[in-house]
Amino acid sequence: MEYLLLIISAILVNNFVLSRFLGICPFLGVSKKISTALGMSGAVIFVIAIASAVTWCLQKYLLEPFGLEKFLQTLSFILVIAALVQLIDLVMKRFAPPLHAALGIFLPLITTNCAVLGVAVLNMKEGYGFIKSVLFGTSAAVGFAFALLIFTGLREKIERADPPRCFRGVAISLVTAGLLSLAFMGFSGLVK
Amino acid sequence: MKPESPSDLYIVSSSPHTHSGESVERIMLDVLIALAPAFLAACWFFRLEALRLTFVCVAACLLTEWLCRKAMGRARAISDLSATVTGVLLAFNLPPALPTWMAVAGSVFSIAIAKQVFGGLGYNPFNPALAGRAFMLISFTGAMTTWSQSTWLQKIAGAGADAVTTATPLGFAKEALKSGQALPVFNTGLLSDFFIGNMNGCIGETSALALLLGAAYLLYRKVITWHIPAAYLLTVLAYAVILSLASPATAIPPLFHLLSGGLILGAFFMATDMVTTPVTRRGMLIFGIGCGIITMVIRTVKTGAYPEGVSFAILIMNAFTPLINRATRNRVFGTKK
Amino acid sequence: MQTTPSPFTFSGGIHPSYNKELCSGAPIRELPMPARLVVPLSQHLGAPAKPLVNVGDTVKAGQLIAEQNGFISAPVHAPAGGKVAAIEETLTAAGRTCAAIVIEPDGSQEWELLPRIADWRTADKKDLLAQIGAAGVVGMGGAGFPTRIKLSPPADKPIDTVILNGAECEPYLTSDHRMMLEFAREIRVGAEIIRQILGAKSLRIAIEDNKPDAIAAMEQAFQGIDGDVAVTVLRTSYPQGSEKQQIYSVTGREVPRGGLPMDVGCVVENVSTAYAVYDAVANGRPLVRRVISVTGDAVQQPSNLLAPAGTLYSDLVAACGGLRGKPAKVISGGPMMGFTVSTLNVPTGKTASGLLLLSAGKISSYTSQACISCGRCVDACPMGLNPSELSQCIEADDIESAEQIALMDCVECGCCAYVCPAHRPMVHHMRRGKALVMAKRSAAKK
Amino acid sequence: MDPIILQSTLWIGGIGLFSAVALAVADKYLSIPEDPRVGSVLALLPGINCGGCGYAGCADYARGIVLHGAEGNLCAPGGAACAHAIASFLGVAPVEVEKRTALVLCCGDDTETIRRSAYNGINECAAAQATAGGDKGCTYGCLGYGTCARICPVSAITVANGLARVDKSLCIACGKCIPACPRKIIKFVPAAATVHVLCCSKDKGPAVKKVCGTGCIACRMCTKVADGAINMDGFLAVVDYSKPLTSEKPIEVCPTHCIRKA
Repeated sequence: MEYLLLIISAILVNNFVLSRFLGICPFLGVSKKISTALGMSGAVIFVIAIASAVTWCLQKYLLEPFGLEKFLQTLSFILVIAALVQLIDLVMKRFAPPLHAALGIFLPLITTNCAVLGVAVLNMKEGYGFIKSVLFGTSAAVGFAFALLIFTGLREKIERADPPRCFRGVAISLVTAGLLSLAFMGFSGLVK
Repeated sequence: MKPESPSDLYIVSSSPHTHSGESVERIMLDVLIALAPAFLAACWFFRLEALRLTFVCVAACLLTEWLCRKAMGRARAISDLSATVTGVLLAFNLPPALPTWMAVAGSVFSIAIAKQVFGGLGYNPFNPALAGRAFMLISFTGAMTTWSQSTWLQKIAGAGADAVTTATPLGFAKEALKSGQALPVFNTGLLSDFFIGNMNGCIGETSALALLLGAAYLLYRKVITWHIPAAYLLTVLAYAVILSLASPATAIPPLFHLLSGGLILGAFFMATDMVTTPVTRRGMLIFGIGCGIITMVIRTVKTGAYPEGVSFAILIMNAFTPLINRATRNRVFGTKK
Repeated sequence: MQTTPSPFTFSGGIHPSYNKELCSGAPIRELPMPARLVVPLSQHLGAPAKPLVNVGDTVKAGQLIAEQNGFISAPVHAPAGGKVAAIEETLTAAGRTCAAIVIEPDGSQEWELLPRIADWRTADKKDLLAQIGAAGVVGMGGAGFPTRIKLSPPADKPIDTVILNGAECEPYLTSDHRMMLEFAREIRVGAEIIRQILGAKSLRIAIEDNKPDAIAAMEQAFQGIDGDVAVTVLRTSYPQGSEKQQIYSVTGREVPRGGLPMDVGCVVENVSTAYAVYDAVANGRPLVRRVISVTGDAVQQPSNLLAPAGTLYSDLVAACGGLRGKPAKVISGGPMMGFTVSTLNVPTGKTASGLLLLSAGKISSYTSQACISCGRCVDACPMGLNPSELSQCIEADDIESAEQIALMDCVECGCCAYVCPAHRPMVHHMRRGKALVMAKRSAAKK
Repeated sequence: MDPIILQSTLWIGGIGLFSAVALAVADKYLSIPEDPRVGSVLALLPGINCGGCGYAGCADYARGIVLHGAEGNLCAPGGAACAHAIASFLGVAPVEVEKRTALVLCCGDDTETIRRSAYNGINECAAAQATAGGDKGCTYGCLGYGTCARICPVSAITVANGLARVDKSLCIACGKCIPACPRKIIKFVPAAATVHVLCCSKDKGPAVKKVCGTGCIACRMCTKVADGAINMDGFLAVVDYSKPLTSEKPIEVCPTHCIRKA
């Protein structure tokens, strides 16, 4: 039950994009087509799940024993995540070139996706154990994918809309994201 | 020098050359006609407050629409009556004592942000009236949840219940749920009060009777189909029945769920807004079921911030509409069954 | 021989006001020979015919004046005896230009006919097909596909059912209706010839239930016929006359996507085509004239006229007592799928079943309003498409997405535009989208 | 030194070194080589992805040049400078490019021409053309619904008064407008040429006069003063751009003013 609540909380109530406002860059960047959104979602879930595990180990077995977690956490997390994304980039380029071509520059963007670092840091802050960390990370990523997918659907609709010139492009996307976030306020308080 | 042109030119266009005669204006007019009974009921129960809010919202919506179109340099807008419908629906979703300026702010948000920035009617992904209400609920939480005195609670809570008489039935139920108190008994007399509309709530949502009259008209005129309202109401009913079977002591009676809050108004008038809901019959059913589940989750989960979830449920399902449309395409003739 | 209601009903469709009473009671009248016939060389689907006569030649009625040019093509014959006055470009009803042979009839009644095949029951299939081809018979329901080709499907596509299309689901038009009433016996013979050529087991005569007199006439005409023959009464609903929908209504079979009726063992022929087949085989007369309904509220006396191919629309209108008031739209064909023309100076052809003149009060105009996603077009589309989404994709020049959601399956029946409360030019969008897809495909081929 | 600083440095350095080695190993076994020249050529292209060269964007064209031996002078926006740069990079002799511009060969705007029907449909030329052959009285001239203007990547085409015009100074000669025009009246002309016959009507004079006040009526006046640079193609005067024509005489003699400077 506790795990279930954790999952629901991460996906719906405290959605990374819609209520924590993390990972906005890929959220706006890769939401033009369902196919690329799905690819990005897969990549993010994969990266975050692995990053949660790796950063947890890093924290527990390297930083904490040596008392470095206070000031080296962010630095080392970023370093590890960056290396990890590069690795995935290479693997994808080799084994899934169409996906790699579709994700284009957005794959390296995961490196700087604050959602990844956010998950890692939140895991430590909440003091989750290994399983919980990975679970939370994965659900947060699923929440990101969920929001990304909904938003892509909307985005396809508003791509065909006819906003005034000054609102075209990113502006109207941000307005839509805001309204989406407004709608998801309805879930507030359901789970802590 | 320009040659002389023939005196009368034939119109050339693509086929077909005949039309059913339906128009957007007519659809909006039908919605307004269908909202009339609820408006009369609102005027009866809330007197001048209902008149004031409806007038203010409609006027503000029309003015905003006109200004937006003007600013964008685009033609025709207010004559399609869609802004009027938005104004009426928004007003119907407001508590009676709400200050005028807040109603104006909500109307401006509805029309300007939720509709015209997308290019106007047809392009908006979210129901403008509901987006406006959600915006107000979050911005003016206090005012949006302050209800005038009503006698309905005294019937169940006794004369000494002054402290809680300023709540909607759902708000009351949620408080009871949170504090773990047993719910008072809802007798049939009370439910008939609910049905007629003699309870606290937003001005247009209280009278199920008047709303159902209007809904019948919309169904008769084929402006809406039964799919979304039926799926929505039946899901709520089923959810409520399951809850009351699971824990008979604390659950709210299913009929109470159906008749209280904005459910009837939402199911027939907001969840059926054409622009923001799916186009296929199967999609409509999914939409209705989704609305029902989200509504009940928001209403019945103890820790939830809001006692009523209709607006949020429909807004959230609005967001799913493009995906539902995509997932429920009809089978193309000549492809595998 | 029996009469049965159609066992199946296609999904979607609409019920427009039919207005058939304007001329359904008007018997077929032969048009007085016009002073000038502009005979287009492209009255069929496929390559235009190649002219065989020169300006100044004298031709007899029925004489071959332009020969079939390629496999998918059809010959053109002189509709009347007279002098070839010119060979020039003309505007066709469909809005294209094509070469036409202008004949000035001299009033001679002498016909140059093909040799008759009186004993067609014993005749060889090849000879019958050759006769039909030589007579220039094409599908008279609208598309004008050469009948010769339609009646010779490849051996691996056996035909078990011939459907005689007498649905005439287009509002206003009554030419097929009158044909069924006045030429029932001839249509029966034509149908029997078609059945014999195809070796089909079953023959169905499909008629909408709003034409009880035509049903009765066909029942009577087909009395005593051998084999599995039935009049199938269709529910009145547009587009029952559309090939794919009709096959489904009659047999319950769905023509596969991108396929042809022969893929499900069916051939659909219009009743007027059956008459033309009869005329070609039994009388040796090539297809040079047809019945055309001249109707609408902007013509004095709506009529069904037997007019030679190449008659100008202005002559047809004159034969109906002229215009009544000012027509806002002149439509070649019916109101659902017909083409508007910009002038009455346009010739008829083998496929034109109607000329519709409507005043401003009877037509609707299109707007550029946004789609309000009411979903009525989705319910109305007989092909199961989502016209709302399609039109929006095309409007946004997103042709790729439109193609993905089955744009090319659209049959342009017009149901979506008919029901659209925003008065969007749906069919126009579809046509534009299809043209763009075709352009893209042919570019990709290169 | 505070041991913590040393420790931190070592740790971060260690993690970095480990990652670096892992990545290097992965790169060795996983990466796919790409011809580095593609990137270099891509850098020489303008990068506006107009597709005028016939390839799907600049990157595709760069690949075409390097890997499939495509000509280096296909980029119209880049012009001669770009062609030279690519040629010198690849070490081949540059192929000369003549600067061209698109031109709408029609000058019959709404004040000069009539319509033959009242068009009610989508605001797009091909769609209008497909509806009863277009609503313009002249069956050759510009319909004025602006399909070319919408497709132009640099907004060099504007439609005013029912007639499209190309702004020579903006045109990058990408050629997108040419197939977009359903009446095929947009053509490439040398950018240096100044005198043009702005009419495409092959109809005889009287037929032209019935629908347009400024169409070519085949009077042949221009051919007499153009030193062979204007010839008749049936009933239409056509400029032969391979011959020099700088004299403005044809403009002066044309009675319907369809020969204009552009």
